[in-house]
Amino acid sequence: MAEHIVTKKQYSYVFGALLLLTFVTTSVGMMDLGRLNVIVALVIAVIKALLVVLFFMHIYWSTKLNKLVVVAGVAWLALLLWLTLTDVLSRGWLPFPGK
Amino acid sequence: MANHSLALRHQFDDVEQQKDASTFGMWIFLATEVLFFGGMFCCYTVYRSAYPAAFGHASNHLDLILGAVSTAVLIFSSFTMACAVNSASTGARNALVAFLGITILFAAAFLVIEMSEWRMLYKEGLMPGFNFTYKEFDPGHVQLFFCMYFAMTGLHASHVTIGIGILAIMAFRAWRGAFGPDYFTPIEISGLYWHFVDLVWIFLFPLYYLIARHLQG
Amino acid sequence: MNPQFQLFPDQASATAVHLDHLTIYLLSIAAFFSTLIFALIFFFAVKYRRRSGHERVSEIGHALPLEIAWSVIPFVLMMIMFTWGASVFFEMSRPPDDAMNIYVVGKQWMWKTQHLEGQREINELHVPLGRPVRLTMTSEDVIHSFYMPAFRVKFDVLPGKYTTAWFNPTRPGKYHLFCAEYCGTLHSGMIGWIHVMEPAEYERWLAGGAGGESLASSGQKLFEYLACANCHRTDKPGRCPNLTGLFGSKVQLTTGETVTADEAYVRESILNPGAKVVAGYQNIMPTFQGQVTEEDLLQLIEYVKSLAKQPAPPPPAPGAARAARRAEPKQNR
Amino acid sequence: MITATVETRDNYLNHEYGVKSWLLTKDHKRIGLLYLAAITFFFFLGGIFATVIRLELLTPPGDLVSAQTYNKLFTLHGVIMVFLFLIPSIPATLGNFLVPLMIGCKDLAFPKINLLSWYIFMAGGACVLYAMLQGGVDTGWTFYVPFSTSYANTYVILTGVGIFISGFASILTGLNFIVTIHRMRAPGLTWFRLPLFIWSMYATSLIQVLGTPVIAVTILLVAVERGFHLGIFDPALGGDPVLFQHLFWFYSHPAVYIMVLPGMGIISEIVSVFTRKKVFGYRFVAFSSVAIAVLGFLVWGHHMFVASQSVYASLVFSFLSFFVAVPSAIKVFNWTATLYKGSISYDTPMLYAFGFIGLFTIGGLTGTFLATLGFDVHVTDTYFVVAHFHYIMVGGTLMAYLGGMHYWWPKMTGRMYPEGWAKLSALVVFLGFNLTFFPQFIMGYLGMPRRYHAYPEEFQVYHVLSTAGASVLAVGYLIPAIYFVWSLRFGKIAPDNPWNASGLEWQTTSPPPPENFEITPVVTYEAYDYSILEEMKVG
Repeated sequence: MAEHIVTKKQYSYVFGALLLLTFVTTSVGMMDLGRLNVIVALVIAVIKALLVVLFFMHIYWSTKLNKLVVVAGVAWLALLLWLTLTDVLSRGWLPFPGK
Repeated sequence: MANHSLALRHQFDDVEQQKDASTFGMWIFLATEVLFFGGMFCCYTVYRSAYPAAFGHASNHLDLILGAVSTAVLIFSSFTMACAVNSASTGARNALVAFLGITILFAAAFLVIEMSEWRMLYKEGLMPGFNFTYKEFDPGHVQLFFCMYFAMTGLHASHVTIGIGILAIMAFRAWRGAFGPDYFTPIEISGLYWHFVDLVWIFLFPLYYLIARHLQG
Repeated sequence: MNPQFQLFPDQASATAVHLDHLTIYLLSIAAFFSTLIFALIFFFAVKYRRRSGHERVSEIGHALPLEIAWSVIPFVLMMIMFTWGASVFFEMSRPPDDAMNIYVVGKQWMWKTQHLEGQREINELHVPLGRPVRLTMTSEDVIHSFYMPAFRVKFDVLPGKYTTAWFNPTRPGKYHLFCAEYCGTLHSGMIGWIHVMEPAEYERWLAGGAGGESLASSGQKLFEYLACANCHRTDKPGRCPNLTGLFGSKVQLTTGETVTADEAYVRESILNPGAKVVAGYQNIMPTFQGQVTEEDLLQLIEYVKSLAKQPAPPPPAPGAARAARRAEPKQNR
Repeated sequence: MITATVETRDNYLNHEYGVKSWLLTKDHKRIGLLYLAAITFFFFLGGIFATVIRLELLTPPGDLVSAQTYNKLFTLHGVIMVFLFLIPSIPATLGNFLVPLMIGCKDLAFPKINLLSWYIFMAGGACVLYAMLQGGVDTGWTFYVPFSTSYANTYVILTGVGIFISGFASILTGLNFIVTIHRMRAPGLTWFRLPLFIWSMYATSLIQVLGTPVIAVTILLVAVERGFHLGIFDPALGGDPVLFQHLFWFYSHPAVYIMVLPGMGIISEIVSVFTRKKVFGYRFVAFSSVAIAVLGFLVWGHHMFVASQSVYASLVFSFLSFFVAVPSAIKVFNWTATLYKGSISYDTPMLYAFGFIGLFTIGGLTGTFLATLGFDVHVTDTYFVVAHFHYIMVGGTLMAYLGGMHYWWPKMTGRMYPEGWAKLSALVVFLGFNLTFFPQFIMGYLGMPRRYHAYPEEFQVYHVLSTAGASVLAVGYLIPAIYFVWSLRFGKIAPDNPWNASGLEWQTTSPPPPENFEITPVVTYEAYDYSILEEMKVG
């Protein structure tokens, strides 16, 4: 694996983007947009996370194996949330026991 | 070559394999960390979906500006950490030490901000288990919010503290000249850890400070 | 009814019979496959045993049709298990509408049961033969599990919420009641008896008890004693919602959400009134946490339920109006 | 570079001497033995608890020990057997010893972390032991809230901390294995030339790495809630005890596969060697390990059918549970097919393998019973479940572990065990096991709840049978413990390859040198290719 060297200039672009996104998400957070608040905040958080993972953490230039590990970590977290919510959100859908 | 064999441990065939293995191992550890925080994120999601109004009320007791500032501070420390890795890869020893120093400084600043937030909440009687006197809207579920808040930010803060320790050791080693352009894996791995700490906060910030504010109904 | 030694448990309900049919299917699948595997292993082990150090083997790497066959056939048989098991589970989960209600409160380490007619029992439950019984259960402390092997009924009893189980006894007799979820020191002492009685005998038993007062009327007394009626008025608009016709209806909250007024809702509204405030009302009700026991709560709920059977008066607020229009019980599920 | 000569037989055991050389070793083989010593201790400790439990249950009333003591006994039996014996059992001992040998490298990728994991494990174990000496814990190994957080008045936090700590040992071991298997295979050793034991260790490590952190954080939350009365799972505040169960079983169901997958790997090795054949359907067996590891994460809710989980979630979990049965069935059928037209010898490891396949079949089939919704309602939390998981964990994992210990004992110690005694003990273990646990299936269907200190009289017959079986089983476990120790001094000197096996671990000396191989092996053939041995002799 050839080591990819990222310059400080490239890092500073990423940093600028992160700072901007933090500012945007905070400003949006002060407004009441109803359901949109959650969506905007989470989408921005995911974008920020992607920036950090891809560039600060070099996954963009990394081996497939390392990419796979990242995907696995996120996938397993999704699994935990998804199947737990399967239960929590569907309680009381019918007058069955278990509400 | 002599330089290599110093850093090469016996179980590996060559430096490349060793470096690869170390980074790969660190990524697996970070996947573990994702799941470690994941258990708490799961609790948060369940309670947030069950008691949105109480979470909205509780969320308004957090200082949004303080949260945003601490986010920026942590992101900056992540940036300087990335620069430190860059300096290490080019063999700029002084820059490496300096960037590590700045990273540690901002990590500490983050902790100071967070502790001041905690102190404020303690004084307001919003710290379950120590001083919880909140009696307004739906105190039970508001208490749940703060339980999760302190559990998650507490776990995160402990990671920040450990990170400061690791970075201090790295800075010391870098100052002693342990790293060069052909051997800086420990710096890179510590960097990965530090960015992960940043990542967690990138999610904690919106979950606690932003998305529930307007839910109070 | 409880001989010293059994190979198969008593079947005292229709569900038990249905479950046992499923069991027979499961056992035959298991018997078939384990016999197959054991026989093959035994046969191969004998036939292909190593003889005098002579190692002659035929290499067969794999056979795709075989692999597919022994993946697909068990899977199909298991899907039958799944479907059959699910249908029995649905039967267990859905109490019939005409089931008689009995309340169960578990605490370390006893079962307290209450009949609607007011009879209370500890570690015992008398039920009439041939009538479905729905158990509404909660716990005062830790998780318990209400388990009656003869009826194949088990459901966990949790603090802070109501769970339901039901059974329809088809054979008179005395059957075991166990706590099946570990609950502390005397877990194994948290056992009792279910008495299934002929209906006439059951009526006599009901009449003979010291109770005399129905759960709903105990609830009404409590309602007055706790001064609930000062705000929750039935004669004219009060500061709090009128509870007549409430139970089973949809309630609109200040947050805009709509919830069904079921047992859990009533319980929460007594213990944590601020959590779900009805639209058009202020959050002024004090909590009754610590003032009422789980049994008191059940009496209050039963009283609120009894109010649902009365016609609703003119609504005091728009939210409540919508609720009242749908006030006939149990239609909005 | 150390150039060991064959004459002096420099090996990892005599390379260095002294306590320090063991406690500071970074050699995976020595660390494997350190783990072996530790888990053997925990196994017999857990066994003592089991013995007292079985003696108590000989008679219906609770007359031997008090109810509180009984509860502590089964809790400690569970905690020690699950967290301090079964989970580290095969991976940390045989896995540690064999993974580098089998893939032809000098050591694991991170030897220091490997040693660290042993110390972490010992620290966790010490915490649990300290809690035990202080007075024990009585929550059951499942730590269900709110009992564990608010009602138990025993040493919950201390035990929880012990489990939390030992979890990290498990994570680090898994991490080490994954990196090693990915990065350090000998030249030519492609994925599909790997022994199936490596595949199963890889799958196991996946679970350790992705599952363990969740239980760690769950136990942490329980400890924090108990310590500071926060109310995270407290129903009085609206907290959800069922949420705890979700988090708990997210790890603890896959943990069953941490226990049994390595066992399956061992059985694949043994079945192949003692039939002189390649494992039938190698790729199916290999992929089924990974499939079990992944699918195992999708089924945890089948522990909660009556726990007031929603009906829909129960349906989903029940449905998914049956998918795990497919790869398990594939394994059993493939092992059986491997016997076909083989040249089968009845050495002790093979006897254990036969035992494993039979008992795992029963354990697995009753597992599908428990995934069946309606059936589970009746038997969950009864002795049926107890019998089922003992068939998997004791009948499966422990049989495989003992089989593996016999199979690799010559490699580990350079000595042979006494074959006659070993065969006898295999037979005793098999009979004792079935006598102990088969009656529990019937007892469970009759309705005998688990974790009962006293019980109604009609169950006594089954309990007596079970206790009788347990005493036979105890004898079966003591015999190997004695002759293994005996063989260290008096056993026959083992040849390098006593079973004529083709794995890389058999191509080095018994016991192996500190660096495992004098020359890094180059692999040009598939696993279990016994014709290669003939060529080697000729060559």
